[in-house]
Amino acid sequence: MINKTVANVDEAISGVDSNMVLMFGGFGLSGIAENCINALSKKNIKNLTCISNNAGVDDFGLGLLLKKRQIKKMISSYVGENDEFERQMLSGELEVELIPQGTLAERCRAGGAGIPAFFTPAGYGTEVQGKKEVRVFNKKKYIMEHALNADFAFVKAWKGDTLGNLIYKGTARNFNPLMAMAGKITVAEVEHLVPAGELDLNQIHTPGIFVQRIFKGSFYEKRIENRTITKA
Amino acid sequence: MINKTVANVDEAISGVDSNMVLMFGGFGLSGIAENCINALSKKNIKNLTCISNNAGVDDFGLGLLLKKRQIKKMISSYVGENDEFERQMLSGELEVELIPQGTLAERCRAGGAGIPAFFTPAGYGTEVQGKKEVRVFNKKKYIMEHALNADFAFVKAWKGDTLGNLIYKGTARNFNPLMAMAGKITVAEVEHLVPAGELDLNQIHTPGIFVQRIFKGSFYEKRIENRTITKA
Amino acid sequence: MALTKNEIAKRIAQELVNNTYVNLGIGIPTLVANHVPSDINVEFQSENGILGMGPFPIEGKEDADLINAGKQTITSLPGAVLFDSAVSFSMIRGNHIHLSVLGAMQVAENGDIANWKIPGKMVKGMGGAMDLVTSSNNIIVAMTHTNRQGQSKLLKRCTLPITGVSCVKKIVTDLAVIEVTSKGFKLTEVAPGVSEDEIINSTDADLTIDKNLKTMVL
Amino acid sequence: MALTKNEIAKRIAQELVNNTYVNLGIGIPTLVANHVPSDINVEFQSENGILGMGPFPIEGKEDADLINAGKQTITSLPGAVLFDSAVSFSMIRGNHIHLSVLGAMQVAENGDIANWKIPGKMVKGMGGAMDLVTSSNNIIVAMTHTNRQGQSKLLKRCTLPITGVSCVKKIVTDLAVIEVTSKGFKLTEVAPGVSEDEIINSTDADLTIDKNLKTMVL
Repeated sequence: MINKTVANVDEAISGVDSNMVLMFGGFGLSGIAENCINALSKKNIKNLTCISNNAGVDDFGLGLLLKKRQIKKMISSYVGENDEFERQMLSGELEVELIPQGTLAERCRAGGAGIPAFFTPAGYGTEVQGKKEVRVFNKKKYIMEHALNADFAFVKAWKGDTLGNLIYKGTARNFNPLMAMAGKITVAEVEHLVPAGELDLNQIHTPGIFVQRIFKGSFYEKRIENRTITKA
Repeated sequence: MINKTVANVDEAISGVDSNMVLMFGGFGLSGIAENCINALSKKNIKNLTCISNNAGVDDFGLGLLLKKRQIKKMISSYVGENDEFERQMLSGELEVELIPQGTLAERCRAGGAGIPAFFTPAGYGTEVQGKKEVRVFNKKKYIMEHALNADFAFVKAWKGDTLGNLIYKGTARNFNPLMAMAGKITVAEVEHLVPAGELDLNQIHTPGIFVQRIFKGSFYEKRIENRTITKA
Repeated sequence: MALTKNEIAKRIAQELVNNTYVNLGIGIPTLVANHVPSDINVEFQSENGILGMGPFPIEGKEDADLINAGKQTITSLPGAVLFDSAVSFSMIRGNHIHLSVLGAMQVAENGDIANWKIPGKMVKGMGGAMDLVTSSNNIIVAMTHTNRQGQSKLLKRCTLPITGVSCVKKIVTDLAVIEVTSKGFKLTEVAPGVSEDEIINSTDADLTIDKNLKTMVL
Repeated sequence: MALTKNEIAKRIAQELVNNTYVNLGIGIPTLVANHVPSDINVEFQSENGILGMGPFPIEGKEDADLINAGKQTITSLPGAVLFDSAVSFSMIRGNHIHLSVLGAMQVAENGDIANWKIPGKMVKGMGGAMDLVTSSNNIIVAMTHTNRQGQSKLLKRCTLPITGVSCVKKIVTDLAVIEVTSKGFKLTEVAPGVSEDEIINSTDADLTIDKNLKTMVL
């Protein structure tokens, strides 16, 4: 049986180099590949293009790579709540491409699905439109968007098996299944790694074919960005 | 709580009329909406455009509608194994649009996802290309395909809840989740109907938002088209 | 007197239609969930991947793996369902979501909305707003009538970069309910104790006064 | 002597690469699964929605809800996964499937393939074949060298409507293994007991003879 297991995070990120395009799953701090991000922030690589819905916070998530100036360009939909990010962007040190969240999701899926381009209404008539092709279908205006792919995609799942099959938990699923499809090499870190055959084949969110490397993360801080409670 | 339950198949198919565009989930005879198809074949409607990967067999599945000449046009990827179909097609009584299976799946998904058109390599340079727009991305040639939608989509799931959330079984999933997205009115028939809240929210294949009507089918023949066994 | 944020949310809750799916944006819109009339069934979507969103958890039950688009910890209701971001925006772009309630920095009389960027000052990104405003058939804006500098947020033309073109159908502010029509803004309701003149003075665009102008009932 | 269908499948099984994902078409290609070398790990996809397809079930265990693209009852192996048709063809179009083995009615020397239609006679449809042939980096055709009328299925140009353009990389027939190169067909292996001349006579296109021409080892 095919076995995608790697021994540890270092093996998981081996081959990642400067100037590469990297994708990171997660929404805010939820469902991010904490182990991979930490290890990448310690690696001597720079000029990265990072595709991620958000950019972490100052001392967690992609904020760690920002602080070390490893990122040349961010492609995201929302980058608030990160002072260092704002500073680098306003000073021009960091290149930022902001795109609508649904467009980001669909572009990653398209990249994984062999669809080079598609039309979406999101962004029509706004700065996002830029020089993109505009087209009318059924009297509504759409812009053409291209697929996104990455040299490496880093995703985080709740459970995974040695074949790379993944199950996410809660809303930590978000962009992970889409970026898993779009990475030339997709690295999955999981909380629970089980032998192939232990997961119910009818309940797998990401088929293992999309995953090249898998390992059990050694820690999960799972920081909560905005703790809100109902008073009992 | 929103309740999509209808009492029976007659209520489920109410409003279906002549000249409408209908989608039917299923691959071969696996995962087809047996109860709805049977009831539609008894209804006085004709000139239907049916979108379905296959066209059933002579006395089962969409073959029932064909036999009664209710179908004006079929949009499918594979229509073998059906003598009546072949006869009507060759005599010109039935209009047939054959499209690649992946394109069919993607066009239905696009219809449900608000993507009016996309590019695919499938069919480039073949009869399928026809007058479709050709475009080169990364030195590869693609053709533009449009979204498909339907007045009614008929899907069949294994389990469903009163909110319309669906779980399929085995390879009976196939086109069902995609057509569920693309129907103006999506009718789901299920083997097991449970109250909302009984299904695991992390294991649902079709979110109930895509389903307008749901009911428990009163019978499932589940005919096997090609019984193959390994001799013990 | 001008409405509180909660009162704006309460007024918007009157717009909810039975058996529909609704997306609530960050800020005032989120509060709408607290005011759903008892005879109305709606399901709330959060675009990061849940339908059937419930209230905030009780203390100790917060789960980092269960948040809304505002990154707040939430709970799920019976019948809820989880999905990825591509499926989530399929619901949105595909018009399966019936109503979106969003905050805004500016709304123009043609229905343009600006709520994602102040050039040179604030660039947080549009998140899912551009998908939401181009997709739902019903876009309601919840906002204060004027900004902190006292400037009208209802304008002839947006001066900030827009989020979407001609998409807003209705605006509920702390002063009024205003419909966006083919002829521009139409004032349909005033907040209790707020005069027509105060609304006119706070609005940098023309207003048609509805012949059935009412005072809001909260 | 010409190979049997099973022998064609056995020869194709030698093309399997360790740790890869493979799609087998209907007919001879399906038989390849019976000849996987013991030191090779491959996962078989069936485009109707399963990866990790296993052998046919034993009698009494057939399940109408578990079939392959040929509508045959199948089983699943440990580690298998189920998915919908859009995800399935994402695997195919997205080049996640490494090898596709298909049957064909005709293959041209430029790699064109025809396997879905005989105008006026047989119109069953292309199924997933058009997606498969434009997508996988490695397309191998399994077929008899000639049709029932004795006509060559290897041609300068396909006369039947094609399924895909310049996509076939290799052809394994009952007589030979032939590679499709930028200069046309190259004969690399002959079936045991089959002469070069017999292959040349059965091929309606030019053939380059590989300087290392071998007899197939089965």
